[in-house]
Amino acid sequence: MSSQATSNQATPSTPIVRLENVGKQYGKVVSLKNVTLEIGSNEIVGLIGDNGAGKSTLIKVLTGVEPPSSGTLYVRGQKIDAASYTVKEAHKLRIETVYQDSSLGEKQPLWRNFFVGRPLTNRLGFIDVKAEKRVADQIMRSTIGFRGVGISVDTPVSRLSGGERQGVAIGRAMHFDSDLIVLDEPTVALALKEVQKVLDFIRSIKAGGRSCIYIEHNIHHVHEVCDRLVVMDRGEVALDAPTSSMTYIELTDFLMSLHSRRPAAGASH
Amino acid sequence: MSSQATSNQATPSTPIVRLENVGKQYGKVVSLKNVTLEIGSNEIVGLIGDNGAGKSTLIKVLTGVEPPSSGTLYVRGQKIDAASYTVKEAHKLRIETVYQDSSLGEKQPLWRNFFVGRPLTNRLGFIDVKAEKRVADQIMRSTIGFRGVGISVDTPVSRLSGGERQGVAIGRAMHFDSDLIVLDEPTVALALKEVQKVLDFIRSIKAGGRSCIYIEHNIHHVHEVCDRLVVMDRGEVALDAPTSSMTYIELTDFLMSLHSRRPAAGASH
Amino acid sequence: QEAADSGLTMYFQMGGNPGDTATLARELGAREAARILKVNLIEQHSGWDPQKMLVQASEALAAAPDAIAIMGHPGVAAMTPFLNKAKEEGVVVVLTDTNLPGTGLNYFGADSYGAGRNLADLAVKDGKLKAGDKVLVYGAFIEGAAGAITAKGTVDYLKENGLGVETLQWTQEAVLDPSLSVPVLVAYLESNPDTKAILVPGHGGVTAVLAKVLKDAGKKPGEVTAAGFDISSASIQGVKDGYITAVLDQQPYLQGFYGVLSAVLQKKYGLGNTQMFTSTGSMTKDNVELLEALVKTGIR
Amino acid sequence: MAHADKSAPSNPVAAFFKIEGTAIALVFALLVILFMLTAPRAFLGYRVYMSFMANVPPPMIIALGLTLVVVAGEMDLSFPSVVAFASYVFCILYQDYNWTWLALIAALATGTVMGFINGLVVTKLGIPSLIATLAMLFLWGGLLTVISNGASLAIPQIVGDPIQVVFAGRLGPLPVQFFWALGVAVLVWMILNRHRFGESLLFIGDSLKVAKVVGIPIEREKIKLFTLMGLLSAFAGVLLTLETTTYFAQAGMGYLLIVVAAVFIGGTSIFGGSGKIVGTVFGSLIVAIIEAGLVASGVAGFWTRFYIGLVFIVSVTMNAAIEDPDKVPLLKDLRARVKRY
Amino acid sequence: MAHADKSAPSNPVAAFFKIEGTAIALVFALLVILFMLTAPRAFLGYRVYMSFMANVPPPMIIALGLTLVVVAGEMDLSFPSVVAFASYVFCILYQDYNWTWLALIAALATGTVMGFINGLVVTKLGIPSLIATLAMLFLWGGLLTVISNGASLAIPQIVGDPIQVVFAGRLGPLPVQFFWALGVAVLVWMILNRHRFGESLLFIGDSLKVAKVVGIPIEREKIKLFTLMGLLSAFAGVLLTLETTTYFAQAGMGYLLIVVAAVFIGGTSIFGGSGKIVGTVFGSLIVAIIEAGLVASGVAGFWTRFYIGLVFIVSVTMNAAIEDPDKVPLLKDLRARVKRY
Ligand SMILES: Nc1ncnc2c1ncn2[C@@H]1O[C@H](COP(=O)(O)OP(=O)(O)OP(=O)(O)O)[C@@H](O)[C@H]1O
Ligand SMILES: Nc1ncnc2c1ncn2[C@@H]1O[C@H](COP(=O)(O)OP(=O)(O)OP(=O)(O)O)[C@@H](O)[C@H]1O
Ligand SMILES: [Mg+2]
Ligand SMILES: [Mg+2]
Repeated sequence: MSSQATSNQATPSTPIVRLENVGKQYGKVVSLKNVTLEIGSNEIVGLIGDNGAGKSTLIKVLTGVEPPSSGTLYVRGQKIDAASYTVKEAHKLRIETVYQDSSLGEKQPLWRNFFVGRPLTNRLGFIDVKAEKRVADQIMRSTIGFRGVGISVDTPVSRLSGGERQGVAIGRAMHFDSDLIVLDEPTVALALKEVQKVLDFIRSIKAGGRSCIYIEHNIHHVHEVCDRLVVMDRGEVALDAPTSSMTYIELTDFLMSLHSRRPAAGASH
Repeated sequence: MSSQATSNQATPSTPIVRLENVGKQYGKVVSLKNVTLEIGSNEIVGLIGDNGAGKSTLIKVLTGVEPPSSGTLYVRGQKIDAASYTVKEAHKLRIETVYQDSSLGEKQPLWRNFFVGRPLTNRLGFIDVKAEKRVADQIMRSTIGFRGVGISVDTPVSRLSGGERQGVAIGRAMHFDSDLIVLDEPTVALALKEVQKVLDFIRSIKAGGRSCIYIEHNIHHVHEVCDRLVVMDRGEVALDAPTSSMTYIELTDFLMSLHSRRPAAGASH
Repeated sequence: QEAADSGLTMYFQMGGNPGDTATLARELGAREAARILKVNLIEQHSGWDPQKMLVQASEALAAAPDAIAIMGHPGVAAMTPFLNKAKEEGVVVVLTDTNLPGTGLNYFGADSYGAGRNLADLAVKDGKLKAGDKVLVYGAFIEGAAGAITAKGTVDYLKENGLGVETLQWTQEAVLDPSLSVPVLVAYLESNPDTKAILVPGHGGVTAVLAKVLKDAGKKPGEVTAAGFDISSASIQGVKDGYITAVLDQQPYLQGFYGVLSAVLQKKYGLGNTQMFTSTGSMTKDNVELLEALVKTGIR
Repeated sequence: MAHADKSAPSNPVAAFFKIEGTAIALVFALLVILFMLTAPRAFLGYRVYMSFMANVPPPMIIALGLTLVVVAGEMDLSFPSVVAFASYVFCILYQDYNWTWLALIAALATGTVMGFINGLVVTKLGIPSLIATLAMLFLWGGLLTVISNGASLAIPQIVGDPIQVVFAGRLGPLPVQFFWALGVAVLVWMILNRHRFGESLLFIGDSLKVAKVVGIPIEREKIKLFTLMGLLSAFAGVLLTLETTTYFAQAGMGYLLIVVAAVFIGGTSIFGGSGKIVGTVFGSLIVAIIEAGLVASGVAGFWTRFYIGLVFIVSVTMNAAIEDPDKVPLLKDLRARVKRY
Repeated sequence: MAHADKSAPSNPVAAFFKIEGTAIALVFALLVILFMLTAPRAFLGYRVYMSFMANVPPPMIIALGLTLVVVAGEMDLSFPSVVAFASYVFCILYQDYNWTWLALIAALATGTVMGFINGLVVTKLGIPSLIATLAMLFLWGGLLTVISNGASLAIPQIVGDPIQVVFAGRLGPLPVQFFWALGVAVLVWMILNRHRFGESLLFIGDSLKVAKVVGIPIEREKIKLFTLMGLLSAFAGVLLTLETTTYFAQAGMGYLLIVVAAVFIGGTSIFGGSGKIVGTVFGSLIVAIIEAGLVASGVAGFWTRFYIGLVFIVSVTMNAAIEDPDKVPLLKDLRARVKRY
């Protein structure tokens, strides 16, 4: 089904990441099936599809949260050893992610959540708390959403509203400037103005010559900012095409028609 | 600031719920300030506002999750004792809620999550597991989103995708047919088609003569299905008006202008 | 010669935990006898829990051995059903450490009650205590607990002789880690400066820290009489330094050794109804040097 | 929507071991077989098993109660004192006042009230249950020594009394109390898996926030939970007394580590939100059999504790590995590596 | 965006008790004052305090380590055996081979290796740490008996040796080991609150899922954690040996409940994700002082244990109430009711 079955290692700039026949199985459940996909440099790829289509799973495999059950992963042309590939490794390879499920420590203050995994430390590993707080405060006030007096960088995450949490996660991604930024439904729970900021951020990624994978159910937004669209359906890539090849209406129709074209295989269980 | 300062107990049909000067404070943080609001019978009220405006807090007070710090709560004209008001109480008063933070037990199977708090039991309190599974399965397949073979009613919630979880929460609200249904960002994480189903559901609430509070950041959706709009800003009600009194554009402009009109009070802390 | 080729199987209740101070010598004695007499020795440990002693006795019986050595902590009433069954099945039962009066079983151990009295007697004589002097007895006063009978003996003797007795129940934690009792006893001595003696009926570890207690409480050697049980390296030092007046010894090695021996003799030749108090001796300044060597080997 | 993989072999053996308790039952069976080989004299006879069946019920019943407590994300360390208290009340009323069934009721009531008070301390004072019940262990234990003056009691005359026959008699060679314990196990299983109370516990243990939001009366359910735990501990205390016909002041203290071990060897997660009743039943049996088995196998005295530890670790690991090899990271790594090369 | 309420009185007393450890320090101070009143002879003198300072360090150091373990949502019950093992290694090397500083290093290394192995068992076999370390408690304990042949050792000759002076000597009347314990407390505080390792532990205890997703090497950090716990337990064992100049086979076993109590009285949550180092320091002191205080106050024999339980409950409740009265549901209800009527 994937439209990119042939390898294109011949292209001048090697893609940032490349998945080759990646499958992921949880026990009996197959979440990804033979996915081949690559993200080139300086492109914004929209990843869309039904609930449970496997989008988040794909991201998890890509960023080292879950090992794939089969297939291979390349980052900048280098084959990655699945056994030793972790989120830390992905960070080193300059891949930054905002996950769909909360990735914030509920009981920890905001500033820790901002820098966890990559704290500002001295040579002995002691954290420069002041610097971390300062930077976190700056980002939170200047970019995503905290203007009020109720919240400070010392507030534990459990006390934040849904949107405020999402703001922290995105602020983090904005700060650690990376080559590939993966956003899994980043605008969820955000108010109008903040959503605009996220879209602006995505545009700035493009402008900065970096790449982004953007997962979103709001087709409108996707169509607005993405260069390329990848539609997932039941663990497979159903479409992989440049945004310019489809109008918003065509895309919507394609998505709506997906299941009538491909009836659910064997609902009996 | 609230446009409903005067009591309107004189109206022929008593409102389903009425908040009077309700305040809510978490330590030093004031999340709600003197909120007076009522929800009449058979109306769909859209609750909008910035991140951290206090929408979810309002819902929590209304549905017995958190006691208010001050003010009074009436359900169908009856004053409610804050000390003994709980979610169970709210259920009895026929108020049903989909909360913004997950309200699903991660390790529990889907069918338990569906009926928890209100299981189908015999006189001794033993649960009719078969009946619960059957009903849960039916709802999940016929209304919100499970068509695949990967998931059954025995699947624990921790294995569901983000959208699938939201589906369970909404399915639950659909099943326990109540007089007032409160939806706190119900379309979050849902795919295109499922969002439509939620909007249809809200319309069916109206058609069925019941009421609904609908919190949503997508102004488009709110404007589409709501009878009345309530805008919250920093814990207060900034606007309470019928939808018909404002166009979509006017509403957006109003929201955008909120903060320039009311500069953040004392950012120093 | 015949007895040496016994080939008997014997379950043996050793008491606390494998290798702990109050248990070790009994284990070594029993093993030594088992080696000589070719007995298949099976060791049980109860952590001094009378409940567990009962359970283990019934488990031992279930395995149908030739002989079983038990301890008397659970008391006659609780042990009777077991004893009856053992008799029915012709299993030899031997008692060590704590007696079950009236059962007529082979018994090897101290006369616990008498040993307690003995301790008090030694303390009174060596410490030159007079009627009216305040004496602290730090021990077990809960029936069925290890050392309870001994403690009773000590208290009774002191009362009979008109001394002022104060009792202090030791905690489970202090029994395991005697250093925990140091601040408690120091606090007691500070609060009761008129205390003339501290007696510890039945615990080697606590006896061993007595010197430390007195030092921490600012007492000079001999200022407060201290006496206890079970010779150990530390209590030897205490005696040498003059802090500890006397240490009684139960010679549990003998309990183990004779326990096995008597079982063999009874099984083979029907020689029963032996009762033996394994020691009435004590360690004082006079014989401390002599005992020191033996202690290091774990035999005393 | 995900697919069920048609090609994945739906292994019937693997499926069998997904049934609650089958894996741990296998571990137990292997252990028994091992001891049959190493200590045939004891383990090929039936009497050793009768001895277990007589002595396992009290700790097993407590462990069943504790499983529910752990499911709710709580702990109870006060049970030894409750066991002793109930045992004392039963003994003294039987001995001094000739009560029989009433003594039983009084003992159970005592435990129930103690559990209820534990529940109040945990919920009303908001003290975490681990430290609260540790404190109550001391408090109740101290109170009991004061009341009983540290004395032990013996009631040998109770043998043959109907109450003793019903609760601790013998059906042929079979100790009746074992059937009571199994009865409690069935009941507790039903409560956890089929009753609304059990469902409340599952959600409370899963997440307090969720439990609150779905309308579970958390405080009340927790009080009920500790009360039930008190009742079960008291019942265990009475069974213990009926079997040994004695009350010891330290009764129950020896159960502390054993019961905790039984629950967790049974596979119940310490993090709450799920519990394995069948696992606890076999966990109790495993804990009981290990020491006796090692001793009977002639393991030299000093080594016993070492092997107990080892068998614990092997049992828990095997239980997990039989259910799903991927639960054991070592095996998972190995499998992944084998697959790769 | 929420407002900070201008009218809310920013109570300086309340603010003071929000500082880590002030509330529990107050509880401790109240306890000392109480005992000064009930047992003036003992508690107005300095000797009792010197005795505490000499004997508290070992359990306090273990409790500090255990606090880190609990922060990470884990448990370690194997420390008594590690204490004993280190104590044995130190004693035997000192006595038989005349090692001094090397004996110290060997003892610490032993504990470190034991902790490392505990960590491997927990992470590689995936056994929940509570049951894994309970098993290791037996396993290590058994191994030690085998190796030591059960003997106890005494090294009175060590008094005056530089190593004894440095670790367990007296500065005037002040026991040096207390300063070592305080040093460890500072170090552990720094690790937890200022070091990246501590941050990892906080997130691991908060949510394993989150820890994984933010790139914390969970397995490695856990192994480091148990290794550190082993090292600290071993250090405690050496201090104990230097103070008592003896080794007993059961050394450390008495610390099991005490150390657990100290950590939780200190206010560290059993649910992981946060820990109070200062709380643990005072928790250890409170646990140590209670019994001595009661005994010196002349509390009659069997009541001691009852009061220990009671003081535990009162301390924990007071600690919570001083920090924030709303943490105690009973007080919260009362306040709400008073407000209403
Ligand atoms: N840990 C797991 N165990 C078992 N099944 C899982 C697990 N995680 C995900 N799945 C299943 O894999 C499928 C894909 O899930 P995934 O989260 O990738 O979907 P998604 O495309 O991100 O959906 P959504 O838009 O709802 O977030 C789902 O059907 C889900 O039930
Ligand atoms: N438990 C709590 N403790 C302290 N502050 C809280 C707590 N819950 C909420 N708040 C604060 O109250 C304010 C209002 O939160 P609320 O969740 O009601 O916002 P919201 O309008 O639902 O926002 P969003 O659109 O982001 O969901 C926020 O600033 C939040 O930080
Ligand atoms: Mg997703
Ligand atoms: Mg909200």
